[in-house]
Amino acid sequence: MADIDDITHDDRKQKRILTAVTPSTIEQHQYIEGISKHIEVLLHASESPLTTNTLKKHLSLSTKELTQALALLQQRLDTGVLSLHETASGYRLQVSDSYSSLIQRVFPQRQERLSQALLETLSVIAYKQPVTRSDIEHVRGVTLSSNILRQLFDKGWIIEDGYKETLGRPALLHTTAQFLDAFGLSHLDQLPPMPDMNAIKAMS
Amino acid sequence: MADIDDITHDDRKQKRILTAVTPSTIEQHQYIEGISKHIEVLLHASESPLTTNTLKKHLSLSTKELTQALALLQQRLDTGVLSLHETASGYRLQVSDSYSSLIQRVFPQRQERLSQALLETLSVIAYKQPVTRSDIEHVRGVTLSSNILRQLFDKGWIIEDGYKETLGRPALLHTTAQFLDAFGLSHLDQLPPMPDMNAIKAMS
Amino acid sequence: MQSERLAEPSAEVQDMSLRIYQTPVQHLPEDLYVPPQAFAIWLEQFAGPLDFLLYLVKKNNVDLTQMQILPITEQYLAYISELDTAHFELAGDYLLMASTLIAIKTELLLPKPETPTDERDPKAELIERLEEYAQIKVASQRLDSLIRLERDVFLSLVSMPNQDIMNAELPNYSPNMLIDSLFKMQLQPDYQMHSIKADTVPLSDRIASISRQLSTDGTCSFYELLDKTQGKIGVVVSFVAVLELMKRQLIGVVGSELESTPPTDDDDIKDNQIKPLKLQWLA
Repeated sequence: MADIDDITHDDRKQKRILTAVTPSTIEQHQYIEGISKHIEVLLHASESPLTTNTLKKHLSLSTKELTQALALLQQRLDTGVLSLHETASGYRLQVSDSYSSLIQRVFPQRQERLSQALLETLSVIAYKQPVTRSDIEHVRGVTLSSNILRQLFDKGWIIEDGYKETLGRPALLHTTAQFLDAFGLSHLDQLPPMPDMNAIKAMS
Repeated sequence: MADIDDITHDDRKQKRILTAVTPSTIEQHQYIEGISKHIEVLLHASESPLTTNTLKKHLSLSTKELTQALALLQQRLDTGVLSLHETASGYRLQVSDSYSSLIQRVFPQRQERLSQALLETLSVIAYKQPVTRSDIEHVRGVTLSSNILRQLFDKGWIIEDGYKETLGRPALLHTTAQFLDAFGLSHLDQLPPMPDMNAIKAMS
Repeated sequence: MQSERLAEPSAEVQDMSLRIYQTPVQHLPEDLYVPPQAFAIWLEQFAGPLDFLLYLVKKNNVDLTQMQILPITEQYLAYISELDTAHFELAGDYLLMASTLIAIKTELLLPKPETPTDERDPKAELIERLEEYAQIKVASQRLDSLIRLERDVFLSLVSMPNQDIMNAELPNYSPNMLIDSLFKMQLQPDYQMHSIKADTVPLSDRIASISRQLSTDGTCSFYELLDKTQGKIGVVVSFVAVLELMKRQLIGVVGSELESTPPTDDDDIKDNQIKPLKLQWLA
């Protein structure tokens, strides 16, 4: 164990000596490293992918700082199992594709099973779109877990589009074309007709 | 899937030969690093914390290998923003505490607030378990709303287990390991102590 | 963290001040007229009648053991009388407490019997309940001060590898899964039952699916409601599901017999065979 520690520390020391040409570059590097960690935190915490604009706004960054920090983040991630993935709706962290067979072997059920909580959330979005997070919580009567929203975003079944003009301007959620594909529908009109939920609730 | 297994087996065979001939710390280090990456992947992919036994079983590890790999994982994570956390039901990855305020600022919707009614109900179950619905109603002096119980079940913090042998055989409620996980406890006896009755009586 | 809290238990116990919209309130306006609606909103700040009683005890600045039940009772009843019937749901638990207090008050006003009875002293019982509640209330505050997942610390959310690589072909989901999930959400009992044994044909799934079919098609025969792939057990579970839905008055039986033309003399036994009953959506 001690051997391993030594190796890593030596490596790191060496790298610092190499890059440390002038003291100002060290400071600059540390500053960008700090930003890259903040970006990493936001990517780990966000339910939906984050656009460059969102990142710049939340962390008050210039385009140059963001580019540098993202490059540094990418570099740091290379030592682990995650990769920075850019999708049409922004950046997200995802487990590198090379580990997909390991995941499938250990958690074979992970891909097929859709939990009741996930289906309920998806149904509320599908039938009542556009909806906010709190609309979903209101209909389901329980707080919405970030993990469920994240899974729906990951599957590409929902997107954020626009804001509701109320307190806090919450984002509005919609279903996507990928959602229709996954459920074999060509148009939202083809969703099974919605029963009168209030009538059912009142009677049960 | 088969590929990975093969690779792992080959690696191990190779490692044994190498360590037998020349005890190479670099080879050893690479092998443990590979394991630590697999652990990281499984922790990211799992919906609940993973115990040491689960990890050992899925990755065919000895206790020593696991310990070394976990230490190496922790070390690698230290360069980023995540930390390896051991809870009542196993290991999980979470964003390091020092970044909590950043998350709370940027994603206020991720902060789950619990109502007084829910906290009181949960406390009655946690401190007096096993309890029935009417035990909770007696202590709180309020009819128990099904919404509160639903939230607690939905979060997986409570379960029904067994019946009280009285009229109607009401179900008995208990807290779960997930409850302990959520409140950072590893055992029920780590719950904050109940306030002293004398202090309560003197309260004015 | 824990030791820090233990160091000053008295401060914590005393910190039970009333808050209205996050603003601490020391006193209720004594002589001010509070409109019933506002009073209901004010009362909602309490977790129940015991919480409210505790507030009154604190307001009167008395020790729980030294508590004079009479003034507290009178104040309680005075406040509750303000509550109008529009807030009956909220009032229920408070009215129950009021009746307990009235019973205690009556007992206190009556001359004491010479011989002690076996019956429990209702005043002592109430004080005991208040103490027990106060204890749980403080315990819940301590529980809330623990470092909690998804409030103080956060799990990392990470996407899984590329879908196409994870599984060559996406499973096809039926859109009926969506509507069934909504039925399940509405039709579930008060709170979720956690059965240990996994049913091959879950009753809740059948209830949801039958509800969907009937609400869409109006009427169906029992046979038409069956899912052929579920086999014998499917028939049994479907039958139980139909009974359950009938019990909840969501569906009913229509006998084609009853609605057909009245029997004439020509009707003989041959024609009088029982026609299949149809199930109908009522909601």
